[in-house]
Amino acid sequence: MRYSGFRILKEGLTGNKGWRPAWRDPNPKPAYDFIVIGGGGHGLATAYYLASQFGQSSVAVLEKGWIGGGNVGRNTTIIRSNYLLDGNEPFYEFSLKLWEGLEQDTNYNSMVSQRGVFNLYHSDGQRDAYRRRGNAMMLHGADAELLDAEQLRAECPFLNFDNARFPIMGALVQRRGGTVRHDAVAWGYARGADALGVDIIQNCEVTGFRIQNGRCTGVETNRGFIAGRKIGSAVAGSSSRVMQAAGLRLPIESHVLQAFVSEGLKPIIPGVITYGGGHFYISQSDKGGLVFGGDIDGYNSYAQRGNLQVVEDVCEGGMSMMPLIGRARMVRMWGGIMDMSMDGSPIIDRTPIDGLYFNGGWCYGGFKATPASGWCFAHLLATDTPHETATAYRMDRFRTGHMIDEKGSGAQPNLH
Amino acid sequence: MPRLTPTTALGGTAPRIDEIGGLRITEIADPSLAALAMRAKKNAAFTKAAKAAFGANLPAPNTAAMTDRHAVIWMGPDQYLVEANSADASLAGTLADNFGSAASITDASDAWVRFDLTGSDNIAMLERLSAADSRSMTAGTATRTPIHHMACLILCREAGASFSIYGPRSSASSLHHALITAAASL
Amino acid sequence: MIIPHPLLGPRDSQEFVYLGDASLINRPDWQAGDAADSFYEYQYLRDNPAGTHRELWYHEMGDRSWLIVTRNTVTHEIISAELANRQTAAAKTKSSRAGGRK
Amino acid sequence: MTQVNRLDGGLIDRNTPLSFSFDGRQLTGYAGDTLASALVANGIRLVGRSFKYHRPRGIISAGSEEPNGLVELRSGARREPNSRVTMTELFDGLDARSQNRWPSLGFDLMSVNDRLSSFLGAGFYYKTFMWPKKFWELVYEPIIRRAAGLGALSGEDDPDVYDRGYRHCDLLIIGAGPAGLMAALTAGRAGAEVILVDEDFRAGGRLTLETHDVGGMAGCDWADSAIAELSTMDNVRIMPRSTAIGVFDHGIYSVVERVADHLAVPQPGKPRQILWRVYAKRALLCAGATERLIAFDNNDRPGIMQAGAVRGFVNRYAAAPAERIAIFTNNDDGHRTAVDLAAAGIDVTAIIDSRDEAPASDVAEVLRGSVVSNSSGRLGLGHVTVRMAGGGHRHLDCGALAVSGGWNPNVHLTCHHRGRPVWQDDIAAFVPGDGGPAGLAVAGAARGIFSTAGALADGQAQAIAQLAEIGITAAASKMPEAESDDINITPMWHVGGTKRAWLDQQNDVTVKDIRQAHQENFRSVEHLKRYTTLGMAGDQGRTSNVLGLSIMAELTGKTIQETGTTIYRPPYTPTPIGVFAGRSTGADFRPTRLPPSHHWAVEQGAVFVEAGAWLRAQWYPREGETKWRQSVDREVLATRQSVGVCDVSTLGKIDIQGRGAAEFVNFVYSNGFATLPVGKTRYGLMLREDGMVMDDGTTARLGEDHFLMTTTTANAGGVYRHLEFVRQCLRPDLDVQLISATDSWAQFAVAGPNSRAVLQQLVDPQHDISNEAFPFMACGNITVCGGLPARLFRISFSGELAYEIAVPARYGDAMIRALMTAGEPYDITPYGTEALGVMRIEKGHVTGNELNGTITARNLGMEKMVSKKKDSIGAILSGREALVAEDGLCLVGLQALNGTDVTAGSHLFAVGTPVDAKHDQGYVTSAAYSPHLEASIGLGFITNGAARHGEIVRAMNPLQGRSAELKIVSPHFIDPEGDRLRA
Repeated sequence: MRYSGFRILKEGLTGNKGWRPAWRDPNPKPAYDFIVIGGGGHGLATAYYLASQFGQSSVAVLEKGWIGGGNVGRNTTIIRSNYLLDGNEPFYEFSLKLWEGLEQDTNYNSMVSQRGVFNLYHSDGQRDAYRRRGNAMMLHGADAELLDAEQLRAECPFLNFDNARFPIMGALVQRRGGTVRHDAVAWGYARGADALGVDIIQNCEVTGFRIQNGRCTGVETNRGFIAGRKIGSAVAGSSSRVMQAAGLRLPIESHVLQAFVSEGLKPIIPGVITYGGGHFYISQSDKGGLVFGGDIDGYNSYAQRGNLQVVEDVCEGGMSMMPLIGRARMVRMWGGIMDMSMDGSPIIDRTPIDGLYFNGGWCYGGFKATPASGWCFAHLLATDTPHETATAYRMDRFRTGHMIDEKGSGAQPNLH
Repeated sequence: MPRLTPTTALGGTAPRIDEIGGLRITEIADPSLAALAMRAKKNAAFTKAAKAAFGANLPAPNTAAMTDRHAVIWMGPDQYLVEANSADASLAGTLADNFGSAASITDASDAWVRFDLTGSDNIAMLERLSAADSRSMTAGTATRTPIHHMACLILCREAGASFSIYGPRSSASSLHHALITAAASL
Repeated sequence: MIIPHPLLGPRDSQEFVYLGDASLINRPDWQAGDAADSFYEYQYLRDNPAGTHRELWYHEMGDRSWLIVTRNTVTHEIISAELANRQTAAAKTKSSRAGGRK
Repeated sequence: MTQVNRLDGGLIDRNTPLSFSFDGRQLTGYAGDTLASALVANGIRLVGRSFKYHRPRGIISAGSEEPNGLVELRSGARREPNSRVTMTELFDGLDARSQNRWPSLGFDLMSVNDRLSSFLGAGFYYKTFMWPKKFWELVYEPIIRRAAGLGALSGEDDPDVYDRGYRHCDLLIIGAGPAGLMAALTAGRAGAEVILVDEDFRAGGRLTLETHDVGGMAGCDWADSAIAELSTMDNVRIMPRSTAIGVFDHGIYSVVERVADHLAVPQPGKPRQILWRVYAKRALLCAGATERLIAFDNNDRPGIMQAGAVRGFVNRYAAAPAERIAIFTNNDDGHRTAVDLAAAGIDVTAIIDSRDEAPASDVAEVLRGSVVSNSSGRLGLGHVTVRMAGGGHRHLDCGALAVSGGWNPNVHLTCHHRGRPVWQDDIAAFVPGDGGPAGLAVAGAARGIFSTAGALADGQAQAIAQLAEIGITAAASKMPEAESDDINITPMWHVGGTKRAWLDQQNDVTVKDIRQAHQENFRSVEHLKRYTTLGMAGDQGRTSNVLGLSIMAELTGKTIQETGTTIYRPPYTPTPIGVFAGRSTGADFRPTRLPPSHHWAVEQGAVFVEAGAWLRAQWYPREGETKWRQSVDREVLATRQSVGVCDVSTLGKIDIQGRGAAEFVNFVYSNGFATLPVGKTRYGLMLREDGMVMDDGTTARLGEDHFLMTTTTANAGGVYRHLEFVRQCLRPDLDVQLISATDSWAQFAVAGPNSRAVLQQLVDPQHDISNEAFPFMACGNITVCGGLPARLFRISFSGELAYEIAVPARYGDAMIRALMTAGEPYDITPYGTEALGVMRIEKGHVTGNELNGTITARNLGMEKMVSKKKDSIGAILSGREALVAEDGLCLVGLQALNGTDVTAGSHLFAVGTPVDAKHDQGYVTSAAYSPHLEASIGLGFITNGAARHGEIVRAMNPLQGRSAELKIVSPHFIDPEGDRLRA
């Protein structure tokens, strides 16, 4: 069923009786060519591109709960490609380009809104670092602008220019950055993949791998064994748990990242704004809620909830950056499990086990990566070679010293 | 050659005193302090020297040993902050003599700013500043705790009535601001 | 969270700085033949369990102790907290008795 | 001025009339009113518009769950959008306006959406607005955004302040209804430290809204007497106007106290609200229950309310929602409303009871087995249609409909750790399940014990049980007598119909939306919520979720328990962002550290810069200097030509003592320190274990067992933590003691050819600081100005002959003045961080710009400083293949040619190569104008840089449309041989 304004009109006039399920709920088949573990954004995107770009029809997505229930459904919806390092920037720019055509591609309005991403700077040193980053972005073909304080004030007059502990001196801006309706990304990919014959199997938890002679031949699940020619894990947040079943230890820790939303308010914030003097970023959803967040809590956690001190820290940053939000009321805080890698960058690679592939370590940048992650993982699964924009995301890079450390924080995941 | 005149941590020549509501916040101009740390495997000598120097046993965690001449404050495992009750520029030197090779001594007189807090509302004020349970503190309770992101020390001198707040000397102005703001917000 | 400090009693975790897995106290032998591998594993690979986790917390705003806290990463329940240096010293004695690490 | 619906009685103070305005209408209420009750008393039913369809909205509750009665409160910078009228205490001069309507509440053009509702069902926006591609940002989204949102922020900075507070207790009791009060009495009498919080301004919970007796007196009087007794106990703290909004790990509760929301403006200096962090050994949730509505066609008309709220307005506030009120119920509680209304003289039209076995009523006709199937009326209820038991319909005239669909225990806080509630059939509601937060028990209606007697007894029993767990014995006391009626519910979720029946009135989610979600396979509760927005309103579904779940359960053929719930998250009620920030905002966001010369620098008119936590002098402008470069150039030249002075107290200083101090320092630095002689200082390079440079600085050996390490200003805290990690976790075998000495010392760099001459005037004569006696890198304890203990270091960041002199911090102010006086003959010049930066670039010293966490010693050209002969942090991993590659980045000096400038953040390219990422060879880290060389210079990293001195490269800065031609040179622009240092 193709979605369109005409379809809405037609259904509306006939009692909305004709809407079909956005995806089927099939029972698992005994075997597939490709099994993608994890029905989150990355897993669903992987399946979608396996089908749409690599012509694969025997594909299953196994989801232990409900699709889109992981980080794709609990993030702050930001997309951008404002990265510094060669290992990252082409990948995220590829992703941004895919976002720009996603809705037409999947026939699903995920409200890709390129309202701009502003990263504030507060010192000469920060400005110099942003200049280096902005230049790197442009050298990779992305867009970037460096605003001084007066230029920034013209666009965001509500920022605290006059009484800040760390003065707001300007911003690095990416106009093509913005936000996307997060749940719709999962649903759009799921619907698109389903239409191309992918089996999306919910409430199907992988409990183990069948590995024979160094080769993975399938997965054990709570719904029985399912054989697969190639098996890819895309379960960020649970990567260590799942891969442990295959006997692998990862350069990853799981941490909680909290996010917050206010009641619906009339439009007041233009794009995405990130504070450089503390831990705070904010945007306003189309529904009017202020969506904001800050840093991870900082301790290993699988709890999907955080603690008060980070809530306070985030709001301190917010009030310091833009005191006009003081009387806006927060209605909800929540947490997601982040796959924090040892250099802050992801892994899309084969594992030492034949037939088993890994996609994870997204830290808290996974949402914006969804399309490219899916595409590149599909590329790897289908061709056994990395996509040209994801060649640096090797699992062995820590052994060889090829870290991709945007922040320069070193091997401490909670600092990335 | 000029003689140098000290300033207080707040930068004045005389200590600052604020009276707000039922509270009195007094900057202590020139505390005499020394950091005292036991050297490894010197427990016996250290304990003995402490007894001789202070006339009291070393304090347990969360407490200070209060004597006529000193307050010996537990700061960390085998680490103490010694406060002389009256100005004593030679405190660190004297302790070094007393403890010999049993301890590492560092003059800490200039590491801290100290504010004394007296009055009826001090519990109400402290509970706006610190997570420490000031309501249950007895004389000689000493707790290191953050106040407005500053690493501070609260020493109870008289339960519910008299407290000293130590903070990093370079942050004296911010700490003072936090104290008088809290006092005014009660 | 509240960390049950072995010396100071319950203290708000806000006073602490978190480092990570307590295995970081087991620094490999720099002279061993496989030092490059063992340092790589020491520095980069983690068990990252969903469940009981031994981890390092530093009492930055308190007594500057490093603690090893045993905590459940799913429920956040804390099972124990000990001074890290006692643990380290004990581990070192043990490993030297066992003839050192390989 | 007439309060048309005001009755006699109630808990309001008729001696204190209060005037207020709503949408510009001047109205009057009384002290003790909420804005909701005052509006009801004034006969105002229409208070807002819904989110999507802009349907007229009226108040449905009397409590914090209110989804509809949202207004913009106050004006100017204090405007508060989405304020719940039920939680707003009336004060004199209160100004409220309806929101989300244009041009007026009564005539809202956006209500055209309501006519188009067939096309605006669940998730319609996911299916359209995709063509043409550009139109989303240009056309569709701006329209949607303008239409969305409810109230508007003022756009001005919040003028109020917020506080934080911390309290400890044995037992935190959340809710001062019958269960909470009885628990507090029990625990208080036992001597436990008790904190009792309640979101209302008057204690009693439902008792304030009911008429039945407790202990032989009116329920509200019993509540007052309980509060009176509790107020005499030092161990009990009562916090009215305080909402427990969240449960965090290990017994940490956040409680928001609304200190001044019942005043027009907070008192000067005092907070509007306080965020209390309560550390509770045990807690008892006595949060009561929320009445739910029943879905039927057009059940969202203003005037259709919770039955308990209707009688609450009548009983507590003497405010009648209407003259004629019908009741629609599926349980006995609805009948209680009828009794109270009749007692207040209100005409109860009928009791429509869906149960065939409904009890009789003395006060009104009971329509058994009947349901309300529709409503009508413009902008408010006029009639309801009743579908009678035997078929057929009846139309009833009524201005309000009191609906009781049963009660949902307020389990929310028990779910804050992701515990799930469980379904209890006899009350047809979710009650707390296992997996709630440790230490949190539940009592009374919050766990489904709805009668007053039951709640009182449970409050006591739970308090005793909780205290027993922490070793406090509390005695049971005689229970006051109270009603103990069952509610006898027969579930009835929705009345079938052909129109829309509302579930979530704020977000406009109807039964049809649930059906459509089911049809499109959004069947999991989380999909349902996200697709339809059910339960995503400000009440987090308190008034809507169970209804929605029951309908999904019907559609899927599952039970409600199997269908499950979404997760309640903090905060329990919407909470201003400001209160979470407390006082840590604006200039007080973080504390400021001031170096010892700060006050003196202020006198000099210095310009200051934030350097991490510190505020440092950036430069010292002199009269006639209009551009910063003039000042900085002058400061640099003066220092290089004669002498300059700079406060460097901000550098981290760590005192390291012990028999193992030398081995310790040798372990944490990559270069050797074991052999450093006493009285000498050495540059140290500190690596992280991954081989990257962590920090650098000079470390002095003051004694055999005594070192003083300096760190960069930015890394002082991190390095200290690292050293403690090494001391306690890696090398507990060493005898080492650490203490931070950063704040203890005022330290000044005195630099330039005349620095010795200046210092010699201050250093006591017994200390020889001549070049011979005190050569480059010497250090020592000395005295100055007649016996003041000081430390002197012969170290130089500027590249000149230089010293750093340290005195106890309290003498810092005097010392800078003494230095300035002593330096007068040499025209001594104070310099700030900018000149410091220029001189360190000229000398090729690296700082945070270069040490960005991805740089190895090898990148700095210092690979020889990573000793392979000893064990040190970072040595092993710095040898990984990618980190020792021949074509790695290498620190170089850069000098601009042809009138161009070096710009930090530019990328470096070989001449003749394309400007793209593939040919990127490095980047500029630091740049400065060197007045000494009269050239724009900088530092940077470029591949294979050491071998490229002399090569000309291009520095590209496309971000700002600039490029430059740079010559690669040695990073040591000044005195590469170090002759000046040693002069």
